[in-house]
Amino acid sequence: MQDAGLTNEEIEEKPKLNYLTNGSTLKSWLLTKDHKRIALMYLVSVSAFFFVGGLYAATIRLELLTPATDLLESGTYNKAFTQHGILMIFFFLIPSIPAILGNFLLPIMIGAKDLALPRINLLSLYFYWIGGALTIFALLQGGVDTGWTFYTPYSTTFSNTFVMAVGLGIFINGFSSILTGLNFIVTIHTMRAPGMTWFRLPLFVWANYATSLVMILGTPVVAITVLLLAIERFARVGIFDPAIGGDPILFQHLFWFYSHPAVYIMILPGMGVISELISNFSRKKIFGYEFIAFSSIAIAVFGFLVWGHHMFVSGQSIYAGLVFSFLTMVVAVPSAIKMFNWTATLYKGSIDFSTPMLYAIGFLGLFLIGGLTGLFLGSIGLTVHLTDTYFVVAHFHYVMVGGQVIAYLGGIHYWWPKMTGRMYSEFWGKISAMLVFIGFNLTFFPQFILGYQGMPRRYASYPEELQVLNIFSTAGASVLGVGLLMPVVYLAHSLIYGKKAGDNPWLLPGLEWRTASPPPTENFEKMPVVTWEAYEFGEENGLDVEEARRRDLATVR
Amino acid sequence: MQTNSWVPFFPEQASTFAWQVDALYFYLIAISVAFTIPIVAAVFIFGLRYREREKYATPEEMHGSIVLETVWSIIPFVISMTIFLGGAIVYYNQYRPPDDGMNVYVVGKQWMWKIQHEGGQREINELHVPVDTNVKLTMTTEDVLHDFSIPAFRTKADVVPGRYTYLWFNATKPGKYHLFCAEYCGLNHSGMGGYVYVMSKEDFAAWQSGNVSGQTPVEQGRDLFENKLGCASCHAGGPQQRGAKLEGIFNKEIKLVGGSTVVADDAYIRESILNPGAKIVEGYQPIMPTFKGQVTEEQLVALVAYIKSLSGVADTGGQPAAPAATPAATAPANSAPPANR
Amino acid sequence: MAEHHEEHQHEHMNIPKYVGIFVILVAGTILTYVTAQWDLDGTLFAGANTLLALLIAFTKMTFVMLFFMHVYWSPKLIWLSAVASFFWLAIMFAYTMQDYLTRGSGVFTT
Amino acid sequence: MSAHASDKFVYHEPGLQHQFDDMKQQEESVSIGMWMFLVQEIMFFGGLFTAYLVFRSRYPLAFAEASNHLDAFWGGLNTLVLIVSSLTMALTVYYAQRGNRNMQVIMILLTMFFGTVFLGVKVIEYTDKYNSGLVPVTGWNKKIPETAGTEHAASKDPTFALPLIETRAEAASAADDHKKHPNPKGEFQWNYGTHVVDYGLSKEKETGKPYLTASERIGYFSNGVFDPDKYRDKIRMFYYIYFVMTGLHALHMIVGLGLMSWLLWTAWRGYYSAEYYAPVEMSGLYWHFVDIVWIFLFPLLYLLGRHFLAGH
Ligand code: HEA
Ligand code: HEA
Ligand code: HEC
Ligand code: CUA
Ligand SMILES: [Cu+2]
Repeated sequence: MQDAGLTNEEIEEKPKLNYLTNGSTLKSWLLTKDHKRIALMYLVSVSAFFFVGGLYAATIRLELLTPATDLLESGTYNKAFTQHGILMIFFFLIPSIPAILGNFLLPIMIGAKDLALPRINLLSLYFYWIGGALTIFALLQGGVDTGWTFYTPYSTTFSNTFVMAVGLGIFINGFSSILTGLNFIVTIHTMRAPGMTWFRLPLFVWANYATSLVMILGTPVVAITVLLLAIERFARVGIFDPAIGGDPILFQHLFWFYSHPAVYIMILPGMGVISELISNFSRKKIFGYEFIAFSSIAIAVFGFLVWGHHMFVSGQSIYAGLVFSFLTMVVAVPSAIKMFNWTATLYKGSIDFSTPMLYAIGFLGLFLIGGLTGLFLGSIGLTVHLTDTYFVVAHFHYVMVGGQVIAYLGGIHYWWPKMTGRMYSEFWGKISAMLVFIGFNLTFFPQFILGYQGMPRRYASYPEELQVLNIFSTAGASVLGVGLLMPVVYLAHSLIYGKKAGDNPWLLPGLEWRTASPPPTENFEKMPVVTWEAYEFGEENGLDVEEARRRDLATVR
Repeated sequence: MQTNSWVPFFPEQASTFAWQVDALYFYLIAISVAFTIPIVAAVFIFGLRYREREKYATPEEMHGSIVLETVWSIIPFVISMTIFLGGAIVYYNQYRPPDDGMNVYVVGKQWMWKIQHEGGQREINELHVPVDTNVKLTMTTEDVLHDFSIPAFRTKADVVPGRYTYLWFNATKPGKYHLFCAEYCGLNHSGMGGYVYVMSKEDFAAWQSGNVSGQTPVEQGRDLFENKLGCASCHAGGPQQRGAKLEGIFNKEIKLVGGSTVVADDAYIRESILNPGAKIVEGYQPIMPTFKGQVTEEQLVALVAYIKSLSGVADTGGQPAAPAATPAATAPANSAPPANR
Repeated sequence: MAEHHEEHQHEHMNIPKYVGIFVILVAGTILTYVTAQWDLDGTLFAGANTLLALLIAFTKMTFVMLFFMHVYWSPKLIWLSAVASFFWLAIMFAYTMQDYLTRGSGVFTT
Repeated sequence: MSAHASDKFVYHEPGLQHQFDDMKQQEESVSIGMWMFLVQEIMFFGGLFTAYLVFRSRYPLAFAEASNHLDAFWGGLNTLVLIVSSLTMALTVYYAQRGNRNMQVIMILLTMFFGTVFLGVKVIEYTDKYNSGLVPVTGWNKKIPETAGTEHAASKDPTFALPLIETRAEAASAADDHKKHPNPKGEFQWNYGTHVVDYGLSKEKETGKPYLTASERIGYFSNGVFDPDKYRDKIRMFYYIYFVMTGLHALHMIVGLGLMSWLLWTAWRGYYSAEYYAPVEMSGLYWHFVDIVWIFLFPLLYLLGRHFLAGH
């Protein structure tokens, strides 16, 4: 099914129906059961949320340019970071890679016609939309100011904002996440093509499997927790209210029981993408496949044992703090294994520094810093000083933006030709990758220093001596903003003017590269039978190198 | 956060366990560097050395190595255990309160710290302590979670409604250090802070004895307003407050219910306190109780002085209050005059 | 993909067996009720009543899961997910309680 | 479902969806999917059980007291009702496996009947709580005007006198009691005295050893004196948890009944055969799960501290 050797014109000559052209009515999109269309609709909505969240980030940074509260009043500022956090986490980062790239690629990668439960998949998209709409509605009504963590009793009794509506939005959105996870697990268990054994699965699939475990085991807990929060707020009675003998810290336990594992929902898919990129762009089998696969599962499982590290100074028992600190150290080890394996994969490879690979390299550096500063925070004696300062803010932006967002961008670029059939501009891709990397570091590295100096997070105004570093940070954010806006432009541009990509522009062995770009609705012309290992670049994989070289000569110039 | 530290952008060490936390910090930085440099170097070197020479080349195959995998699982594990141990030891020191030492009681409240010493001295958003003395704080809050944080001492603890939490430190260096609220607590979270004054033992003794009458009228008024008379329960300035906003009203025209206006001068403020029903501000309910008979003349002077200071007007005897440039940030905390000793 | 499938599971269960399970469940309910009247907390140890009640409930649940829900004849994956979900519950209980049980004093209510 | 692609896949069994190769794959997928959903449900209720666990261990006596005023008769009856419905549900699957349409329909109807009985009993119980002022939300209880103390108002009061062994007398006296307690704003009421704590305190005196937990000592007492208001707060907390747990459970029952109605319709139309009965089986799994939740709720909510009543 390769189109190697075909020129643009030749490809044009034989218009086959693909998933994009197969039906063009609104209904054919809104009621589709095609995982690829659903993924595309996710792509559009998730990106929209990202840019709204990014706008909040921009206002946050502008306000912090000066120590006083001159751009925003503190009430407005509080809403800005709360809404930034909520939109970015629940409506952007958690669905980003699983719901877009996972949805699109997972069935193709394992050689299935669709996810096992396509209607559930569509339902999950609708949950996402309903939850999102409710949240946006609440934001338009006046927003919410509790911080994305909704700590009680501020959120139950004191805040005068739209906590219940947003809580309900997150509750509904939670079911979107649960259903996606459920679907992935079922699909990976039952829908693999003949010959696609567990240890031939691409690591992206393993990563999504691990992510799905967390989604199923964790998300319901946060759902019930925000529900309890909403009921308590509504009924003016409950279990979190210390005035009647309740315990505000129980809320934190329940919240972090989900929200710590959720940070692995936010990084595991990214790690999966990076495994794909590193291996494929070095044209080499990944180093220690099994270790990477199992470390994903280990992260997902052990991730459930460490939530108390967000509560070191919250008033939980000292003994519990020590236990959680210990386990936090343990959970760092699987990430370390991945780090080393990725680096080792580069050794003696044939490394192609295309745009996706630039992002992957960026990920290695940024996630390294983010993860290592996680160790700072996990070390209980040090966290007492660092918690609730900008050190934490910098840590989680390094792992979330430097990790998952970068991986997401890398993945989008990598699979863009598959999803749309068009190639984006490599030149602008590289420029924007550089801008993102530089802007990102300029924004968030100074925040580590600010944090160690003691600047508390969620502060609308801060002491004057801290201004210098904040100016750096804001400057960096504008570079970052520009870097992030550029892909929107050149990717959109490529949809119409982009070069036709061909089925396998990079000549890679994965199943997704063995069908048309864009793929047909049923994914494959005929059911594939897998006879090769993952990342098999040897003779066995049946890729024709000579053919591809000829194709390049014909199309590039 | 003071400037006289030995590394740029480094907070001052001013308590007995500051150096321990810093040592841990540098240990972790060392580990981070020790991992970052080889990894980044490897990525660079491999990147240059094995850069694609020929498109679609197929480099020779390589499989994982159990030995390597094991080694690089065990090394991080061992190192992370040292990090845990270091952290645990420091933490133990931070949270094991000493048996002796002076007790201070702290009550957090949206958005101020109310502090009471054993000797009865009260302070708001300020904490005066002697140097080289164990100080143990017993803390709680009237409303939401707060967090008492002193970066120069490298310590903090959440303050939880419905129970006491504790914090202790032993300050090593006289000076003035930031005090922050580090747990988000609503509107004025970033204004909920002040300073910790570490004084030599003699100065502290003097402060203790002299503090009783040491308040300026503005300070005294603020104390009345915020604590003794509870004006702040309605007038703290949040959006959900029942009472009118008092920042910046002095000498301004106030719209009253019924359409008339009045200029908010001393007399008006005084009348508002003694006979609040007389003139009702537009947009509010006539719920303010009268304080006639509850406040002495002296206190009235202080109250009026304080309310004027909220508009940036200095009054008799007080230091000039900070100009109220940004209304939202004019929590009393920010305009707190530094202690005179 | 799991080899085993419950295509022929109707050979495993018949109406008398179903009714038998049902009787066990009813008996369990009555037993729970009766034992709840005994003061085990006072005579044995604090929490003994609850422990017994939970043991019975657990047994009842096991019967429902194994036979009414056919877990007994189901593939390994189903066993695994049934067990795992309780394991995760246990994690949540245990790690939350380790805080509450070791927190010490300091609590008061206003 | 895209029609154009079907020509590549020769034969479609009825009920087979396009993404699957054969029925076996489809059934396996649906069954794993259902189980994953149940795992999710377990964690969902798990959050509530954690909350219950924490406060139950903090305020055991208040919880026992509160629980004693739930009616174990109705709770027990409902447990039995659910177990019967579980049996009929299991039999539904049994008959579906044998392609016996008539018995299938009958069993579904029976299941639905028992499900409805369960909900009916819940309505009775909730109404009782409403009348006795035990709903923890202010304003959601029966509003009893100040004049309720008079003969006339009391006789009109439709309080359910709960017919159960030990509690019966007490419920009756409680009903009398609360007639004397007007509740014009519909607030949470606690007019029943404090005998469980009294029991605990007497036990303490008797043995000289502490009986109350530290949290209880703080939670029920002000300055060393028993404070009924504070005690009432804990009881209110129990009722909050009770309503959230049983409310969510009832919601699941309602969803289950919806599922059953759909099953009834399809079974009636003869959709299921010995070859294809997965939807029946899956609905069964859901129904049994909801039953299991109740198996735990019954002892945890209704039966704790029963022995205080028995020994009383
Ligand atoms: C994608 C999201 C993500 C990820 C992956 C992580 C990963 C980690 N996080 Fe992070 N974290 C957040 C998102 C994330 N975090 C967020 C959002 C918050 C704040 C929430 C809020 O309060 O608003 C937070 C807060 C947070 C805290 C609480 C801070 C506080 O509020 O006081 C802690 C404390 O332990 C912590 C620790 C860790 C650790 C140990 C890891 C580990 O998993 C990291 C593992 C990786 C490595 C260790 C790097 C690679 C390893 C090597 C190169 C080898 C060397 C390793 C060793 C020697 C062990 N994080
Ligand atoms: C996925 C998660 C995610 C992502 C992607 C981001 C992205 C960014 N965040 Fe985010 N952030 C959080 C999650 C995330 N954040 C969370 C959870 C919190 C905690 C909230 C809480 O405390 O409750 C937080 C808090 C937080 C703070 C701390 C606020 C405080 O505590 O007071 C700051 C401050 O600098 C900040 C900045 C940024 C910046 C500059 C970006 C940038 O990366 C964003 C870049 C994107 C754009 C800029 C948008 C694209 C460009 C445009 C729309 C054009 C217009 C913009 C310009 C011209 C500049 N964030
Ligand atoms: C129960 C709430 C409440 C308390 C307590 C309270 N106030 Fe007020 N106050 C109000 C309300 C409501 C208004 C606006 C209506 C009015 O003018 O009476 C007001 C108005 C005022 C005004 C006029 C404001 C203007 O904008 O013109 C002043 C001055 C004032 N209060 C001072 C005080 C002082 C000083 C105290 C404490 C000694 C105090 N208040 C205590 C509720 C309160
Ligand atoms: Cu008080 Cu933040
Ligand atoms: Cu965490």
